[in-house]
Amino acid sequence: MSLSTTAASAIEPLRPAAGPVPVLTLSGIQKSFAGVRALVDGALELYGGEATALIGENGAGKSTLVKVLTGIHAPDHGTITLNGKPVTIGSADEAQRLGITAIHQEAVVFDDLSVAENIFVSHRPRGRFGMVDWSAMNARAAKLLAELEADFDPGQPLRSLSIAQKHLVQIARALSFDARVVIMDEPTAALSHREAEDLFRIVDRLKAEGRAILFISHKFEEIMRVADRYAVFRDGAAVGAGRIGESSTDDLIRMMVGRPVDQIFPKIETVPGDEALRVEGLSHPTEFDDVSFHVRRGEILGLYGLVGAGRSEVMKAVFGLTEPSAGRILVDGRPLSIRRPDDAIRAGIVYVPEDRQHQGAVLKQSIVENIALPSLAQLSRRGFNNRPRERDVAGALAQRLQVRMSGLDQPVEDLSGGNQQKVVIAKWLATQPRVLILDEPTKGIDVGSKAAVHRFMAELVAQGLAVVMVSSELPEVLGMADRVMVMARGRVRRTFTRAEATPEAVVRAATDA
Amino acid sequence: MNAVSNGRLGNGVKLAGDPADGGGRTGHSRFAFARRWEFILFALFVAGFGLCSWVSPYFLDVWNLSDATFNFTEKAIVALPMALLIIAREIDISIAGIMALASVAMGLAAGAGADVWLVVAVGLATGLACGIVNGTLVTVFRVPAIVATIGTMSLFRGVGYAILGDQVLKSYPAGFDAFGQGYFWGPISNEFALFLVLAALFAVVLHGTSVGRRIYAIGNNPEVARFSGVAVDRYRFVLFAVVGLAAGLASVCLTSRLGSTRPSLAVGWELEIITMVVLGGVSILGGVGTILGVVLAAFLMGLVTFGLGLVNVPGIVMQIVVGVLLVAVISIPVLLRKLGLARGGRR
Amino acid sequence: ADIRVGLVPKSLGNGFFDAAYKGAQEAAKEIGGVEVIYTGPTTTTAEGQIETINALIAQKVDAIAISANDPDALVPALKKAMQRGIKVVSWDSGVAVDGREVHLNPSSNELIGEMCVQLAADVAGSGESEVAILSATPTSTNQNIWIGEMKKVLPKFPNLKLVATVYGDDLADKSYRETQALLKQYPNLKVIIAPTSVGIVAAAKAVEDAGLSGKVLVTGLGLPSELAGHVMKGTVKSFAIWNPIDLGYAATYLAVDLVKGDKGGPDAKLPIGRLGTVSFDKEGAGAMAKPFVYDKSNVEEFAKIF
Amino acid sequence: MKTAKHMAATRPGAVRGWLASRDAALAALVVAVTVGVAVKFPAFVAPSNLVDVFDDTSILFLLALGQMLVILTGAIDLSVAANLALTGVVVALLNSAMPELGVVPVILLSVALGTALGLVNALLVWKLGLPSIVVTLGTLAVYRGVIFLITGGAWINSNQMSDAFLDFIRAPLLGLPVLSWVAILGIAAMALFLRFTATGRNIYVAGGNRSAAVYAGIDPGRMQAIAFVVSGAVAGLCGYFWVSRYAVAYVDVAQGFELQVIAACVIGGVSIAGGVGTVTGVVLGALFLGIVKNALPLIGISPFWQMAIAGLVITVAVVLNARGGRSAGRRILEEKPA
Ligand SMILES: Nc1ncnc2c1ncn2[C@@H]1O[C@H](COP(=O)(O)OP(=O)(O)OP(=O)(O)O)[C@@H](O)[C@H]1O
Ligand SMILES: Nc1ncnc2c1ncn2[C@@H]1O[C@H](COP(=O)(O)OP(=O)(O)OP(=O)(O)O)[C@@H](O)[C@H]1O
Ligand SMILES: [Mg+2]
Ligand SMILES: [Mg+2]
Repeated sequence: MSLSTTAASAIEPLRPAAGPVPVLTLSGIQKSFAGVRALVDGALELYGGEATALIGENGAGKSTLVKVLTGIHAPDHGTITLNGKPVTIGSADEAQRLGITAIHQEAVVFDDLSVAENIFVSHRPRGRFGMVDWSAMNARAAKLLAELEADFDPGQPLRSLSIAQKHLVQIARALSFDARVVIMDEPTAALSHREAEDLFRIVDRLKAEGRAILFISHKFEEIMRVADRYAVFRDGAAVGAGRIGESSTDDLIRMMVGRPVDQIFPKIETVPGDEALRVEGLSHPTEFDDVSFHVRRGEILGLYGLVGAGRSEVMKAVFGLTEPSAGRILVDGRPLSIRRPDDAIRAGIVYVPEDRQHQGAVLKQSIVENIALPSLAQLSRRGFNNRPRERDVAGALAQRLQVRMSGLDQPVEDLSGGNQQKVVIAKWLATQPRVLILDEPTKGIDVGSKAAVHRFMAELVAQGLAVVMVSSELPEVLGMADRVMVMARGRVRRTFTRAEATPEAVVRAATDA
Repeated sequence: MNAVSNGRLGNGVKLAGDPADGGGRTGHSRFAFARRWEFILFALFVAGFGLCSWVSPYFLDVWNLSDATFNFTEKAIVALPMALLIIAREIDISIAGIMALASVAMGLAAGAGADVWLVVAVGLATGLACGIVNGTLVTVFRVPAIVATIGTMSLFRGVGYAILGDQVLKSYPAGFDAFGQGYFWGPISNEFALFLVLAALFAVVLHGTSVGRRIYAIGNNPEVARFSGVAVDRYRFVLFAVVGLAAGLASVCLTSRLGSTRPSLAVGWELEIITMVVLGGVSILGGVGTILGVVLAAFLMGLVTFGLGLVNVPGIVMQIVVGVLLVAVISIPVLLRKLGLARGGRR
Repeated sequence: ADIRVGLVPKSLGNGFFDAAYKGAQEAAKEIGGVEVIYTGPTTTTAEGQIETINALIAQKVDAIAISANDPDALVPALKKAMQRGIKVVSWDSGVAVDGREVHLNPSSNELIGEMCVQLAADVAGSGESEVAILSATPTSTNQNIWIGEMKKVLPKFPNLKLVATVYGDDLADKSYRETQALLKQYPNLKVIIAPTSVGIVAAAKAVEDAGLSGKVLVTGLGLPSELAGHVMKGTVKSFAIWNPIDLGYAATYLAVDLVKGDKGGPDAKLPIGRLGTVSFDKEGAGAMAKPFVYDKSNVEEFAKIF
Repeated sequence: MKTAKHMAATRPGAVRGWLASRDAALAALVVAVTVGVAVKFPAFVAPSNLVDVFDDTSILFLLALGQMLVILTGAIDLSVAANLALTGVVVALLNSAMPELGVVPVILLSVALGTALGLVNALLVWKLGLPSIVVTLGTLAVYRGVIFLITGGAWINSNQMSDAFLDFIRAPLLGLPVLSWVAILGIAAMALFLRFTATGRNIYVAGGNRSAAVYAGIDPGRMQAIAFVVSGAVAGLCGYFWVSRYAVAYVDVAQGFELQVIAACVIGGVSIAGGVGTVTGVVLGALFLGIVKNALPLIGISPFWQMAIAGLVITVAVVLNARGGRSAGRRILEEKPA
């Protein structure tokens, strides 16, 4: 395998002469979508018994490569070699038969089927006369779930699970194959710390069984924890590969971005102003109980908790998406009745949801249409569209947030996950809010963009915006928040000042029963 | 290709309005496709028009063409709001039932001595009320639109039958016939003029206002629209009400044109109206479509009906033509794409 | 040149109207210089007929002879035709006075009503007998008039007791189901009168399927070709119908009479070729002949014709 | 069946779960309507009458099951009634031309022709990726038109049909007409197919989440195609049944019946969005419609009121159904101690 960039060969370490033979080799992979060149020169080697981390900015082509490997997309050019033999992977089915399985970045689940059937959807156990053997399926599913320490039943419909639990089901599905190559595209994005640890242990076991793992993540702690090798993509091309121990995080980031990036959280010290939002005794029959908090101008309130703690539900109630059974909401000290999101938006409260595909962006519409949607009332002239103004506003925000796109008219669908997230943030900033609620704002965002989002957040706060940031990422919460509120099982456990908020204390508050 | 990669390799940021990205141009592929659709319809219309004038000596006659507009105008009046409703990912198949009930209500009002405007008001109010029933079923009781309106379709017409039985209502006040039989200017009938005005109105609302933008957003993804502060249920409700109102209006025109009311009025029109909307390029999956397309489809269907009628081909053969058109028009772009550049491989 | 007559049936494909078209062609040939355009909707709707009428107006035909799906709804369209100089005749199922010059009834309504009841009385025998009527759609003009006439005549037959009137909408399945319901609801039912060609067949079928052939008798108006089998099985003993060929013949004749300058309107008398003349009443309606009764003795012969 | 028993054993809540399900609610509704009618007209619940009602609903059962497959894959087939009519007219013509042929070729031809017509939909939806509602709206018009072209609108009446052609579906077998047995077989076969075959399960998968199905190596278009072909085959078979039962074939046979078929599915709880629905539900939905249709004339409801009542009943049923379908979902809070 040869890598095209000179920078890459400089970094690539010398391999021992009698080194291991790769199980899977990709070279010269090209893939374009209607003029968008997602992969220009994709190359990769995976080794049995080792995990290779694939890193790159949002839109670098990582997920596209995964889709090529799993038969979802046919490459325009390039060769794939499996165990020394060239192969073509024509369909998802074929990939599975070749022993390649993946946990995709998008949720690939069936809400109305049972957990067990979700796991075995493409290879149900068969009994007599080729009939589906339900009891074998449930039994095997129960065993897989037990390994993942999942506390739900194989017979349960998937609909009744939380997003994190659904993700565990997808992991169980990938493990249910006796696969030689296991691909994980940002598998921990929806997982709590503890669940992520379980996953890492599983990766270790898979490695011990001699399987080849491809691990995609934007979190370097994880990469350092699980990976043996790395491969770096930039702009659709492989720009470097090697063994993990031989490069520092900074080296990797430089390869990814082409420049050094500050990973420090750009916390700007501000003097908080007046109280912007106060929530008192907010309750819901099934989701949360007696939640009270406030946030001031120029302040970031971090909201930490394990996935499923009910943080999003509280925020949805504040934003008028669900109806609370009790409690009140005050904006600028005045009680306000918020029945629908437009009430909240008018009061200056906006909510960036965590599920950008289903709640954040209209995927089929263009970037500018998405950004303009919540602020049409301000951007239009008496209800009539004002397209130039929409373009100005959207263009400025897209630039500010470094959205990587081919133009403002590109459908959001065609953007990489991280860039979609930036469009969602942009659309809410376009409304010029006073209180910004961010739910997992940097989930699935690369280091470079993450820093950009954080810096932008800090600037906005310095200008007097009040921010509530829901996050399951501890460093992000501790780095950015002025105060940290911790929720567990639908109730507020404790609120820390910045000084009190040590990692141990916060995690203890989130986990104690 | 170089421009794109260079643009990316630079600090990785693509600027809006960068000359290389075509950001200044208005369209992307979706709109280009829609434009092509309307073009296909227009070309078909011109071809059909030419063919008819060549085949039948009676075709190119102003009054004949004027008469021909009556065959589709009332359906087209309902097709306009129906297009908005379908773009918003909903559907109403009770429209013909609404028309029947509205006509019955007007007949009763007329029988009780109401004057022209009161009769019209009763017709519109009945249509609106039926639309509100549908809207309520969909937004309050959360019944999927197609399901809810399958039920109300029989309900509305059934109420008409229940009230009217085997009676006929025909004592309409003098002057009521103007709606369906009168002329606005020369050979332009009142109802055709009304349709043109409504078409312009709906085109402006859908394509020129925030309301239209929100309708498209709802159709593309109702959940995201709701999360973006669009009062989704309110929009849906109002759209159902407007469709009901338009059905009431169409019923005024049709009742006036027939001069009498029976509960069997407009049987089977729901499928014709939906066909018209879909033929006009409105995606049944929501989020895509234009008023121009619907208007062209209405003209095209009117042309086919009239042209075939002129050579005494029975209506059912025209059904075949419309059925083939429907499938052909939506497959042409797909086939072109398959034959031409094999874009994006399989997705 | 030619006189062009548009002959419009209630719907295309109905054997009855196809037979009428045969008669119309016969008249056209006999008169000479006449072209018959046979066209209409495929479902029995007024809207469909209006489209047909508009197409005929556009073609500037000389006359329209129509069997109406709705007596009132067609009036505006036919008025427009008359304004453009087209002569309008309705036949079989009429149009309101304003919408046509003359109307040709196949027979007189009184005679038909009486005939239906008479047929029922013939098969019912002497004892007390329950009778039900299976009609077409509740809005069908001629059906309702005939039912009215039947009710007028019924008191003359004290042994007949009318227990129900149901509507099969001229749909085979609905008529079938309505008959089934009748049989269950009225176990003592003796006769079903179906003055509709769709209904009588469906009723006979339902009676046979219920194993009541011969016990419950079906009669009314129907086509020999459709009923021959049921007559042979004994479900239908006798039924009546006018001759649709004659009807189409006469309607075409009338239309041509009008085009040639004869005046229609009240108290006119117009020639209808081999059938003689029709006299019209104050409303401009005239009757062709009285219905003809078919039974075992003649049905097979006529079944070959229509 | 061993597996079924095992499942019930491992899930003690299964029975209670079913009792809370929409199928159970619908079953209760069906029983309630039946009882309501019986109060007014006791003979309605006489076994012979119930057999009649079932037999009369048989065609609806079969068509609704075929339609269910299509709806499960996230598509819809509006052309079923037109397919039924075209096939029915063709086999009636065949029978009148060659009465000596017997029933077997008629059945084979009806299934073959129905399958072919279903295949047209299938290919358009699968290979060209066109929306099914549009495709079938188109083929619905075309199929009806074709009947007119081949018959010139003429009717084929019972006297033109052979006795074998007419009697087959009526022949009693263990107290039920053959037609009813076919419906029962169809119901059982569909239940087994959907529960125990890979294709049956993949039908749910394809409709449940289209893109996820692709990721799982299942071609949703192919599943839709299979569903359309099955729906077409069923419609074809029902074409024969229909013309035989009503002993007449013409252009407007079963006009508008597609909406009743869809109504049976949605009353039965099949989600129009795809991926959700049970055979039990569909059977109950069809039965519900069949009972209402048969009962209204019996209890002496004025013919003018029948349509309104049927409409009201359907509307109420779908509203109740929509309410029943709202799942409780997960809950975060532990139950509060009282
Ligand atoms: N289906 C598609 N159609 C058009 N463009 C696409 C499509 N899928 C991906 N792209 C484009 O290809 C490029 C690579 O996307 P990809 O999803 O592979 O990025 P990624 O490396 O996984 O990013 P992230 O870290 O954000 O998930 C992006 O520019 C994206 O816009
Ligand atoms: N099974 C599910 N399917 C779809 N969406 C779900 C499901 N479960 C939860 N959600 C939604 O996804 C979001 C994330 O759910 P999650 O389990 O993380 O709980 P949460 O209430 O958001 O808690 P937190 O934000 O503290 O993690 C919530 O908005 C929730 O409404
Ligand atoms: Mg990705
Ligand atoms: Mg959350």
